[in-house]
Amino acid sequence: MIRLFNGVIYDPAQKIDGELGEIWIKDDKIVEKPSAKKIKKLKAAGELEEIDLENKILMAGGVDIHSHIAGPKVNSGRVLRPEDHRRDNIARKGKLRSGVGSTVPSSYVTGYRYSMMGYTTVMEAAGPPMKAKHIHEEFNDLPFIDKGFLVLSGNNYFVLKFISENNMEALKNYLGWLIDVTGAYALKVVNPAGVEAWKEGKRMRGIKDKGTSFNLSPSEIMLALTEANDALNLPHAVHLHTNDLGTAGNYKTTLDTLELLKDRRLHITHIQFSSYGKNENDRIKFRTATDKVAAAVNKHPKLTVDIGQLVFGEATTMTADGVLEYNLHKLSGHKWVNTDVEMETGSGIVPMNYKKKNLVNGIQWATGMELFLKIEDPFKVFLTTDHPNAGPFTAYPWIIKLLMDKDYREEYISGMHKNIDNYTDISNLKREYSLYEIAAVSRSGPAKSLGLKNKGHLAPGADADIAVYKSLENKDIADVFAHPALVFKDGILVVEDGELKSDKLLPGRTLMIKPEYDKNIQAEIRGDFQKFYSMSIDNYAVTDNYFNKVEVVPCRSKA
Amino acid sequence: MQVKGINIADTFAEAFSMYGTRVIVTAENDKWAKTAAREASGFATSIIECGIEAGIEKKLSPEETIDGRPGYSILFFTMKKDSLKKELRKRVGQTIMTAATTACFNGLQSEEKIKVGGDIRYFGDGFQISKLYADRRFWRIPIMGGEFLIEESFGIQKGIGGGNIIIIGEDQKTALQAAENAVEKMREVKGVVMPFPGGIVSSGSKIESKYSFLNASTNTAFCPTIKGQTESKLKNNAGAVYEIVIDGLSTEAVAQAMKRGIKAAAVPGIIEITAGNYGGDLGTENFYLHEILRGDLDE
Amino acid sequence: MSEVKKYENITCTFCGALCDNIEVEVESNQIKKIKNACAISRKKYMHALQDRTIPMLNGKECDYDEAISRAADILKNSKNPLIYGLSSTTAEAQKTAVKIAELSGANIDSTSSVCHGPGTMAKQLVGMVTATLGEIKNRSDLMIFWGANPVEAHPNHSKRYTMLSEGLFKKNRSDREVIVFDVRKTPTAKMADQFFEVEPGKDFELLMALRMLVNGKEPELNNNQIAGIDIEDLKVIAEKLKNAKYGSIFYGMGLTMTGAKYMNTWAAMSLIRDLNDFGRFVMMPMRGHGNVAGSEITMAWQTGYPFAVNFSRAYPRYNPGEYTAVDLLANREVDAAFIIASDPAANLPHQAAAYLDEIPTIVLDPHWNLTTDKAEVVIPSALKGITASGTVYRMDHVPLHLRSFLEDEWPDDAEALVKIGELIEND
Amino acid sequence: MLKDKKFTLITGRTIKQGMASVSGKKNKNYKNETAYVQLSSSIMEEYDIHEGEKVILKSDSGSAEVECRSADLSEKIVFMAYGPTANKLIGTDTGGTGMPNSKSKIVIIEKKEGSNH
Amino acid sequence: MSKLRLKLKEDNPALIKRDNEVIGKVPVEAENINPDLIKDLNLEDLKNLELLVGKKTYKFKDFFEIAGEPAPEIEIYGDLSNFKYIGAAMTSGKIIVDGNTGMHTASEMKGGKIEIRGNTGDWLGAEMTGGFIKIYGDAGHYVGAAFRGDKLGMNRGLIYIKGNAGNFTANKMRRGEIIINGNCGDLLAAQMIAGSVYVFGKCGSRVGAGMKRGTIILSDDIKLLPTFNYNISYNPNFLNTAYNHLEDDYSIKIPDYLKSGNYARYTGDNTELGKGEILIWEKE
Repeated sequence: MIRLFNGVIYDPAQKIDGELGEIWIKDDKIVEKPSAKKIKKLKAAGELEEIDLENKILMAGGVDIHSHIAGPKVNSGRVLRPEDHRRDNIARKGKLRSGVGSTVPSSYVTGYRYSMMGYTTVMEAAGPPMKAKHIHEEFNDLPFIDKGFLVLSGNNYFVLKFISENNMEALKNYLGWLIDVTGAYALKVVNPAGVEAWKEGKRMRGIKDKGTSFNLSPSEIMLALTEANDALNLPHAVHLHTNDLGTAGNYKTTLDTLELLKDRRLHITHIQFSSYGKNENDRIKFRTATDKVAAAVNKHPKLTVDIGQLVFGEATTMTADGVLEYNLHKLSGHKWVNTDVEMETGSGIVPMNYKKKNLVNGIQWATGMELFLKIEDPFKVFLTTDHPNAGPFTAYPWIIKLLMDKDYREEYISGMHKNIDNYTDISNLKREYSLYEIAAVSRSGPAKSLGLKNKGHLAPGADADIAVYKSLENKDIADVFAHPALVFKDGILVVEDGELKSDKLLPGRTLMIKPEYDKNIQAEIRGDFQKFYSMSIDNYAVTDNYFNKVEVVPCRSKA
Repeated sequence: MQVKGINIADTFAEAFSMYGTRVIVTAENDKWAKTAAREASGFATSIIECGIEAGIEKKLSPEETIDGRPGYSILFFTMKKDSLKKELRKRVGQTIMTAATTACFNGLQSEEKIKVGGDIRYFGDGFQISKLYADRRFWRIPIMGGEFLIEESFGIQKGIGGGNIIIIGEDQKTALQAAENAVEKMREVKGVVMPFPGGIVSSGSKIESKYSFLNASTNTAFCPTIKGQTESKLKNNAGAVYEIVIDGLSTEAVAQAMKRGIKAAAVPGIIEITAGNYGGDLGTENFYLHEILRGDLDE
Repeated sequence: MSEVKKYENITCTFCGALCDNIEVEVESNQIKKIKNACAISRKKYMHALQDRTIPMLNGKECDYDEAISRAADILKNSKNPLIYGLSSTTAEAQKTAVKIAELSGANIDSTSSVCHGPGTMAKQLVGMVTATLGEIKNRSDLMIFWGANPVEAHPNHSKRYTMLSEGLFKKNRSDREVIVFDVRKTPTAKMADQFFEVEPGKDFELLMALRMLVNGKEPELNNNQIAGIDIEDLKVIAEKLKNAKYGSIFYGMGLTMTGAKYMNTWAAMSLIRDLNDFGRFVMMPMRGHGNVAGSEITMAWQTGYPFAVNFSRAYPRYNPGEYTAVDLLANREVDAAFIIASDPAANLPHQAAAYLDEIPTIVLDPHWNLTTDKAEVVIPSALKGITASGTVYRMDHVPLHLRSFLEDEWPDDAEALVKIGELIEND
Repeated sequence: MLKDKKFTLITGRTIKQGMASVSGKKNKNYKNETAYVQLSSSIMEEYDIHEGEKVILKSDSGSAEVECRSADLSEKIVFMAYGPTANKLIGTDTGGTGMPNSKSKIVIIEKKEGSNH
Repeated sequence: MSKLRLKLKEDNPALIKRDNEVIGKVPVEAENINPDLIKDLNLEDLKNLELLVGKKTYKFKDFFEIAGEPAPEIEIYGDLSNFKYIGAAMTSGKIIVDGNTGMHTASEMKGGKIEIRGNTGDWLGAEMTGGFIKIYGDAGHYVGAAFRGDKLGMNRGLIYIKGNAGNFTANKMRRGEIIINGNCGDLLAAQMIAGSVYVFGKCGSRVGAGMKRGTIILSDDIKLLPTFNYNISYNPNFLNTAYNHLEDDYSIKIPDYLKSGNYARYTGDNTELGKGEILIWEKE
């Protein structure tokens, strides 16, 4: 057993706000403090390791609800950008495999760098079902973190077919089957109807119009999917990438979506990209529209969001929203990858460089910051950069500093475009996040939203995924969060003094769910599948050989 | 003090600190280089009405220019950096770029630079091409006659404007000949130009006027035809007075030019050689004629 | 006496089309019947169990473990080894090969560098617009084959995925227009609506001229022709390209190996990119070997780079032309070679392959081939998709799981590689 | 002179080469299927080559003896199936790209000494 | 001025031998041959400077006979054609190699001078940002180019090659000057962004493919891509300036015939920005 004592504990899940205390670890779990007798026995047997944290900050391991870390699109981004890796090399060290970093790191390095920030659980944000085996293959080479993937299901042929036939039962069963056979964790919906429209060479606007050969509006699709998601009792809500993402004036679409789904469980991801106002007559069309969006978020009872905070510097945008990437390519002239995935989804990739002095980039940055500061409940808003879209996840410590230190934020804004205040109100926001709130947005909140009962907190029964940070006194906040004093994964010390220990390459778990559904659905879709897919349905499922270390997370108990 | 028997007044020329630059204009042949240089330095006698002062410094052989063609160096002066840039841009754009076969280069290596070609390039309407050779950037601007090549930036430095000598002769012919002699010698000095027509000022001026709407007027004290009507600095036998105004890139160059000018102007028939000043309070630099001639500065 | 077993939806690993609808009947650990396979595939299955390698050291039979341990020694003791091949093995083996490369400070390269690697290099310049094969089957109204001859190289491709397939929106051959560009009238060209004979090595000029026309500009002409095709024809082609609702181009080594090499593909990718301003248009490399796509995929997630990777600094570096097999061998820069599931002696330029005779060479392959003749160490292995399972990636990067349906005497590639890796790592 | 006429050697797949390559690389059939050259019939006529006759192909990287077969080809190119014979003619210079000139090698055709058809 | 002299030992750890016969050479990574690093070392440290031979590490003393003393000027003797990265990223000082060098010579160079009195490999001066490279013999492919996937190649500085250069010379070049006295391979200045390239010998195919801006000056006629337009035959005055600058600042001999007569001006690549130019000297 391990006893971590003299830690200043921040555990919002248990409402512990900076209390000095201790936690006990047995194997890979946090446990109750043993009896005095037991402790004595452990000590005598030399089976108790006691670590004095000397008033350091003690938090659960970080949980990232949305990040692109594995699978075909990420890997295509790696191949696309040798220039992204060339100057960021990580040599083999001990048992640690080599790799490359920067915005699209190799799989091992992705694991290392999350772990080295004290993160222990990450959700791959978008997986095409047909290529799910690839994601799981990469997961097995993605060490130190637990991960799952969100399966793309908003533009899927069978989804659209069953919705247009108003066959909710088939829809539910199909989605259950899809999650089951692909080893997914939750449903991801990207620009519903819009992805199919892009494949058909059409464009959509808003959520009301029907525009594809399936004759469905985004609204109809979202209503059906959120309903099915609840019917399946999935632990996480529908994870939605809104329509019209990235365009000026899209806050209206976002508000329409929130109104449409006002009583549904919902997670809106990288909401920063969905909260832009529009200046019709200005050369700069963009402005922030965070007042309205934050108000709607604050009001919605079953909603969580993550930000997708923009980070200045190199990024690699990648999303299933193919038309968005086409637009980014036209705008930037940068290289562009698009992959349409039959019957299901698509994707696009465009490298970007966000510039601090660029006004539009500055407005995007401010949009994220404002949402962080205007959304009141830290259990509703989560820290992400939509890695590597708005920037790499390695910027989290810097974002934490921006949130916690108003003076630093103001100083930072003063180095941005001189007209930034005409388009944003970030300069007027004085709120500073506390460590308690940081713990909520980076751990407890996302874990709760994902329905991960063992994650994001330090109560007995939780996974022994733990991060210990140096106390903030006289230290740079970003530096503290970038270099944890200690990180435990599954109760094993993996990071010490900001450095990964090189004596083991600890595999993380693959998180998945097994919802209940009628297995006859496979026979029901077989005909169309065999005709219109290019592979056999019998070869579609991700078989057990792809799973190395799996944890099946229970679905919600039936209401 | 006397030079070759000619009296040199014990006074000083009062001059001002100005910003100056050297522009090299080249062309296919001397004819077009000269035409461009003259146009560029024309109507640039005094900043008061012309906005800039300029003159041709030197004719350059093809061996002396960066593009191996005949050329001229021209010096330009204004009081402020901003106006130098503005006025130069106008002149280069209107008189050099428009002149057939020309190109235009910086002729002054200095720390401080103003962008000239860098602004004129936009005339190319997007078809301009930049070339960078050993840290010097040039712009190629397509024009009807072919291509106009101009350097992006021109070196500027603090210089002197308004050094002068005044030559008082017994008659117009003698005074003018003396002045011409002076100008010819002064032109041998590197780094100076005499911006007035032919290097000579026929109508000198004083500050103030009887008319409230004017702030300068004819230099009554040196006008020979009214010496009986007004307070005059001229002796009775004075028949004509010519002034030579000197702008230079350095104090030394201006002094050197004044010295050569005085010596060359000291010919029989000259009554006195003096200099103009405002009492010494306005200018930044006072060139005492006796000091210059004593060789305190050089020679 | 022995029971006949039937397997359905088996994946053939011969070419990058990875048909996964093969039916096999097995009796007494022998393949008795094959359905749905193309002519090549049929031969492959029927011959699979013949000409099998055995462990060899310097031309003499040895123990399997002896061969494995000698292989590990060679890699350990060399200064600059080359690991090459990989396109006909599983992702599991490819992954492990990368690990061995890392452990032994090797150069690792796949046959990609001499087939579709140039397309990947072009992608790194301009990006790529592509789709899975089913998407093309379902939607494509204009199909172009450029320097590609699937009828001979991917015999079932047209039936399963393109011209002759049944799709969601496009039902049959008459729903699609097919154009072939090639230097010779291939069997594929004979199936097309139109064939254009391209002057050899002039694909680049042709593609660039099409880019001009598509964007409303006139290319400069000498004799009213570009690459041997009349400008008036080209104008018609450009209009067709612009009017396609969902066009597709399949390109082969007729594009990647000729003239401007990867810049050919760059030009094609740029054209396809431009065409998405009018309708939708996608492209697809006609990947040759069964899992050559997988070799790029696995290498990329582990190292960040698709092929031509060097590990002498214990971290990956990438540079085709420097760390590619032909260059390393021809320039005599490597002092040992490990050939995995490939036959460079047959497939690489003669002088490059000949160097394998001079340095210690290890071959891991289930069958004898021309390279095994050059090997100091021969390691046998199981047959991918027949006696060994594993993952393969189709030309459109769709992963497929191979199921084994026969027994084998030898472990598979992945297992052999894991053993070698352990010997090096635990040294 | 005829011998100086230059052709672009195109190497590529044929279905028979494919079938042979999976039926044992050491079998004679594989060798046969990769050791012939296809020429346009007009070139055959010009060179006075008969179907099945053996000629020498030469490039600046090597030479190979191959059997001739006529085919529907342009007069600028000759075609060989991928394989060890064709690779005797392909050079190792990749021009910095890693890819040899497998489809753009310039070759000349020489009749075999004393060949007698 | 003091100098450091290095002489390559004939028998060295990079040789690949079979039955005592040299059959090949393992590449040596020699980025430590850099005046910035060497000038301040003492002799002992210099002897122990590392050279990577394949995956194994050796020392300077294993490869070189050392004479003189550590100094900003380094002279090297021997055939270093398997030595990569000589002078890479150097900012000052001078390297003279009396012999050949390998790939990446002076890549990412920032300043100083390097002179190779023999041939050099691929990627010479790739992504350099300053300095002067002079090659007496031939260079390989990708002279002054951008590395794989990168946006910008050479960005300032000057490369002068007295012999020939390979393919992709000036690939994605952004600024600076490349002068090739001999012939040049294919795809000269492909995807060039700006800068100047001069070829006084013959040129391979597809010059300027995909170029955006920049100037290519050729003394010999070429077959242009269909994506270039003819503009004019003229004598561009700026070339006088350019040639004088090359002769005066770098002592580069410009063939006299190029200094007069007309050049045909082509612009393109019209599939890209179309603002690049190819100037081809016209024989009478």
